[in-house]
Amino acid sequence: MNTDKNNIENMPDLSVEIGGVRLQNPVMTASGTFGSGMEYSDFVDLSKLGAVVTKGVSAVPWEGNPTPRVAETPSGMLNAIGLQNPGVEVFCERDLAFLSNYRTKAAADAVGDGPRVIVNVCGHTVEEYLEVVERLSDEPVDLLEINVSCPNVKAGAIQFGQNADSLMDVTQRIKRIAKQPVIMKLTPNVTDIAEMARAAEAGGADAVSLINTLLGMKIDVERRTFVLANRTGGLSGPAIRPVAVRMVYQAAQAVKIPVIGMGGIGSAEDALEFILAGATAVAVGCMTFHEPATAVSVIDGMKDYMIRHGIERISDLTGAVR
Amino acid sequence: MNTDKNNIENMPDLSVEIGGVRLQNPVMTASGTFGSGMEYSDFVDLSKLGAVVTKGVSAVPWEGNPTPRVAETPSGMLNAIGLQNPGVEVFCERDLAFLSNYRTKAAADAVGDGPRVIVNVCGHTVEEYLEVVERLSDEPVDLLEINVSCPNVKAGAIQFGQNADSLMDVTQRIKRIAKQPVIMKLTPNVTDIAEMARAAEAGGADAVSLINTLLGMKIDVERRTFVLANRTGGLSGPAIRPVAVRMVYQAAQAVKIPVIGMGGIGSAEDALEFILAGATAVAVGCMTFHEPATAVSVIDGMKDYMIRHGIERISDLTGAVR
Amino acid sequence: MTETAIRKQKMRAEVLRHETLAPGIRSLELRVPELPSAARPGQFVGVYTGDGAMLLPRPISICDSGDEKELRLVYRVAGKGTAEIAGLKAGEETQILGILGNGYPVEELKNKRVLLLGGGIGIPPMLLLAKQLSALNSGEEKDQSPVITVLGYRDAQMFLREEFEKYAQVFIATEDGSVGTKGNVLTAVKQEGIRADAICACGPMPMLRAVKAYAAQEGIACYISLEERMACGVGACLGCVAKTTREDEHSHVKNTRICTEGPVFNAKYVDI
Amino acid sequence: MTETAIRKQKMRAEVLRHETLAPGIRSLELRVPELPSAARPGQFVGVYTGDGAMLLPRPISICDSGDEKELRLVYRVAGKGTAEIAGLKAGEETQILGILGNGYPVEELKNKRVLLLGGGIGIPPMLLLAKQLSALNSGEEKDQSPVITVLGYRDAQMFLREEFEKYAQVFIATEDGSVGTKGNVLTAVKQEGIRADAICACGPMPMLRAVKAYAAQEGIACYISLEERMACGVGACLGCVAKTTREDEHSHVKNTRICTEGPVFNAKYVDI
Ligand SMILES: Cc1cc2nc3c(=O)[nH]c(=O)nc-3n(C[C@H](O)[C@H](O)[C@H](O)COP(=O)(O)OP(=O)(O)OC[C@H]3O[C@@H](n4cnc5c(N)ncnc54)[C@H](O)[C@@H]3O)c2cc1C
Ligand SMILES: Cc1cc2nc3c(=O)[nH]c(=O)nc-3n(C[C@H](O)[C@H](O)[C@H](O)COP(=O)(O)OP(=O)(O)OC[C@H]3O[C@@H](n4cnc5c(N)ncnc54)[C@H](O)[C@@H]3O)c2cc1C
Ligand SMILES: Cc1cc2nc3c(=O)[nH]c(=O)nc-3n(C[C@H](O)[C@H](O)[C@H](O)COP(=O)(O)O)c2cc1C
Ligand SMILES: Cc1cc2nc3c(=O)[nH]c(=O)nc-3n(C[C@H](O)[C@H](O)[C@H](O)COP(=O)(O)O)c2cc1C
Ligand code: FES
Ligand code: FES
Repeated sequence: MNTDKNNIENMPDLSVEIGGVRLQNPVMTASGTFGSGMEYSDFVDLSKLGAVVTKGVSAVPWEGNPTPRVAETPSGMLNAIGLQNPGVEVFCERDLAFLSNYRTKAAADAVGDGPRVIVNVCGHTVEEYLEVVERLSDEPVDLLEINVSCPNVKAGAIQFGQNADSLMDVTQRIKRIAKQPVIMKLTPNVTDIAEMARAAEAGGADAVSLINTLLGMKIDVERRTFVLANRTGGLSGPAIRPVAVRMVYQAAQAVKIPVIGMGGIGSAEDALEFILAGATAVAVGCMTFHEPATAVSVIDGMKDYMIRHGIERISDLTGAVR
Repeated sequence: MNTDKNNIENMPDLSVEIGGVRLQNPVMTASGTFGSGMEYSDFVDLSKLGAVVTKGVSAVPWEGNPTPRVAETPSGMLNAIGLQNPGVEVFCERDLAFLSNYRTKAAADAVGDGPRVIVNVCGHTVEEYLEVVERLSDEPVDLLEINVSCPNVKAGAIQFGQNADSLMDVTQRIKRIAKQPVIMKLTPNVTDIAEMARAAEAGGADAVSLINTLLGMKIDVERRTFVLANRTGGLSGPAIRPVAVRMVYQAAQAVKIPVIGMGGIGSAEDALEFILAGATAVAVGCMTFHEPATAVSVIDGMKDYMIRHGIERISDLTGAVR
Repeated sequence: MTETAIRKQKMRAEVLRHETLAPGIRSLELRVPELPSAARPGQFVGVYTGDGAMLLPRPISICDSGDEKELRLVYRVAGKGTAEIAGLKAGEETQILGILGNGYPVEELKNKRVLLLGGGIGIPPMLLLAKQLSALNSGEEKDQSPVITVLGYRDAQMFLREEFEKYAQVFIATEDGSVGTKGNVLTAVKQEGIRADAICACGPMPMLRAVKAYAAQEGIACYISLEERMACGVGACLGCVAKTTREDEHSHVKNTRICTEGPVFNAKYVDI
Repeated sequence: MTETAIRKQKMRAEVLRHETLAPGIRSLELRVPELPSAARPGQFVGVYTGDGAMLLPRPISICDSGDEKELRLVYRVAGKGTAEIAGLKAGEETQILGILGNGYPVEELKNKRVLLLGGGIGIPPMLLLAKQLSALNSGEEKDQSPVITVLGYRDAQMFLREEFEKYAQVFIATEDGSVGTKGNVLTAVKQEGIRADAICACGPMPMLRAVKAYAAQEGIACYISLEERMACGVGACLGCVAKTTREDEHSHVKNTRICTEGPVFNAKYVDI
């Protein structure tokens, strides 16, 4: 018992596997809240993360929405960035190059796997998604996350994620050409999340991630206007965590592929809620804005929890509450 | 101009009309958060309210769910009461009798209309709803609110509210026998709230109210259990306000009947968000637990706002932001 | 309806003293200018945190109540809310809701030989009860029927013990045996051969179940204070029910509201 | 990657002084033990509220920066967050994120005749700029090219005025004409016939638009500080963009991040 405990203390096993890719720990950054890692590399040691998930990338540069694009709400925030991004070409040259350094370095220093690189992909049409997926084929990318759930882009996008048939279809078409394993990112703005998770699985997805933001709105009563130029925006943060945990639980009950959970994670305790509900990995989103070191402290706190509770492998906790 | 302003200061008109019933102001209590008014009559003067909406009432007594039934979440709470209630007979004898006093007294004192009485109705089957609606026909009840959206009762209930066809059907059948105007209370746990609002309108509803709670879950990571005995519960409070405002906006755009808005209202400013988004009236829910006088201070703050902005009728603000 | 009907409210309370009694156990003394009535033992207040993300009041029993609208609460730092409350400093203000709940039937217990059992953080409400019972019992009965208290702690980190000794005969039980009887309050009762006409108890659920069974077996009256997650604290939300052995007046099902019909119940009417 | 790469963090800051300068205008002096670098004028910090319901830092410009890791912020109580911050007392702690943004190009402005225009709550960042420019300009140039400041207030409720007089020649404009020129800062510039080689401005958008147009017309360099709702404050969320007149390096669309590429921009490159 004592030796066991010592082993755990030396190194509880935080690694997890998604679509055949091993992550050194289950903690990622949520797409759109961490840039491509560069901005926060002044604040945190990226090499500690399980994975960096990039901001959504499209085939050509996207302008995004007019400002104001963000608004604070009780224990949360709204955003309507509109997927501004410089397009996949610039992304590969600049952002992927930056992220690859961490992998190369981690390998060279033999300090572990380093952070996996997950690219979040967006598009207005299936063809646009396919273009990006194809372009990324031979890039140093470990996993693809397909954003069929952004509530802030008028044409397409979220509609794929709100209908089971089209979700299955887009998943199939992407899987057909993707070189990397594919994570489908689901929207919570649906009646039945389990149905959507099953559709993604049926389409061949290697994993699902959820939740993207809940569609919300804020009105400035003094000026009598919408606070966001886009009128509606996506709600994220601790405010939505109970909804996210519930959906992760429902999705995990519905499918066999791994579930990546997110929505308001700000501490190891929050992250463990998702894992116990059925998530294999988790992502930290807008709480990084509240505390840039959130993802790292989630990892540290998880380690402490495992030691305290005598848990050897984090994967033993996945879905442990049912 | 000056005289205008004075008029407004003397009495900005807060009255609104729903299903032909005039409310002295647009502020109600949300079902299930105010008992039948009795409990909070020690804290606030009920006669100031636009309406008291009672806890859901069923044909026979309901036990509700096991405890724990409530949990706090960031800027919100989960509940899984499970519609415990003493049944419509006891309700009529005790709770309606209590509430009627306020109407009688208001009439006698000629101090205004007093609070309207809105009874929230629940059932497992359409027949159970109909039984309650029928029983209330000749009781001192101004409006009926039909809860087809409670997420905490296993059988029936929410399923009516998550499918447009059955929502229209149940609305029609209730309308056929109801003596009082009918408000259909909608669930936010749907892909398209506008579709649901239209279904209620098509079924003949006199108004819709929204939102009921968002389905959520909380896990106790130390004990590795669900916090609520029912596993899932309904999320309410300021956390969900941005979702509620958005849905009220979408519903109001979709139908011509009045919309009653609720979800996290804690101040006049919050309430005005809903009105500007398209609500004719609003309800204060769990923020009453935070401050029992919330509903009254919402009314007072609304009056101040109208005076400050030179607004004569509150109904002029309904849907003013578009 | 006129304003005169309003008898309860969310109230400002000024912090007079705030100190640590034992590790994680804090004593908070408040002056509440608008206190609506005198506190009965077993009643509680809802304490609000200053944090906007935490909406619900924390139910905390009244441990003592002095003159001049003063209340004392003794609480354990259990989670985020009590941790926030623990940061209050003397001179600062907080807000409370109350006074809530029913309390122990002090009048009925007058001149009876009453045994008070407090386990862990169930100890604080027993102090006001011991004080009032002791004040109530007149000269002779006081000696013949002293208030007897058994306090159960985990270990030697005790709190409030000396204060009980002012009003009651005090026995101690500790889980680790470091002070008094090794075991729980009932172990002490049995070991010391304590006899009583009535029991008043507050503590963790396993203790309350054992106390209920013991009282039933001895055939004596038993009043226990129950705990449950609360939202409103005033009987409106039906969040805090306990199962009863008979249909109660309010619910017409076998559920009773701990915040309103309780938190103190005659043990024989609750199904715990 | 090693820990040495970490150059920024959310930092503890101790409140040294906190006072009211004018109605609704507060001056907050902080000691920041871990301050990563000296502050440049125009840079800002994110100030966190103590309230768990408010997640985002409030961007506030650095008004002054002393030795020993001290920062001074002057802010208007505008909403819930600043109201919460306004309650901080000397001796208490708060948290800030920073130092953020680029700041005014002080080196480029050395020995130029620089006109500083501050409107309303745009005045505070001009103070550190006036101070640094004044310190930078050497003997002779100092007299020939004084730092000229025009401060625009709503009415006679002025703030920071005396402090500017230590470093700059100061003109005042008030909307109601109660002090100095009646009108805005540009009315004063024109009325006083002030001429300069460069303008640095901060204030409300209509003022900045007018200043940009004026500088273009006069053919002089113009640096303005922009404001936008921010979430991250560090360039990661793309919440705070301004339209640019050309595609910028980072976005590859005509959007630039105010928190990172700004908040200070050469007026000719932003489309306001
Ligand atoms: C009638 C009554 C009297 C009480 N008297 C005392 C007392 O005198 N001293 C004392 O230390 N404690 C007392 N408690 C328990 C006390 O209410 C909880 O320890 C406290 O609410 C924990 O709050 P938290 O925010 O620190 O914990 P968290 O776990 O962060 O709280 C989350 C939510 O759960 C609720 N909660 C958590 N634990 C409990 C619990 N045991 N009972 C009820 N609600 C809980 C909180 O109120 C809050 O709404 C009493 C409880 C009740 C019902
Ligand atoms: C680079 C920069 C520098 C600034 N410097 C100063 C300064 O030195 N002194 C000063 O008084 N004010 C300054 N402001 C404005 C200040 O940030 C806002 O007044 C403040 O955020 C309002 O917060 P609140 O919580 O009181 O208002 P609320 O309206 O309750 O805030 C809600 C949300 O909106 C944001 N917000 C509201 N108004 C603004 C605004 N005008 N600009 C940006 N975000 C806003 C808040 O940060 C918060 O996230 C600056 C803004 C920026 C962008
Ligand atoms: C500012 C912002 C930008 C986002 N951009 C994207 C995006 O580009 N692609 C995507 O799939 N999700 C995006 N999201 C959603 C997040 O990845 C995440 O799913 C959501 O915010 C919930 O997590 P959180 O509550 O921890 O923030 C964005 C969220 C925020 C707050
Ligand atoms: C404790 C509790 C009990 C509730 N019971 C009912 C109910 O019986 N019938 C119903 O239609 N809605 C019920 N609701 C939902 C509320 O009426 C309201 O729609 C929801 O809480 C959103 O408003 P809020 O955020 O202001 O609380 C209940 C909510 C709470 C918190
Ligand atoms: S806490 Fe609401 S009824 Fe007891
Ligand atoms: S605030 Fe996030 S990019 Fe500027």
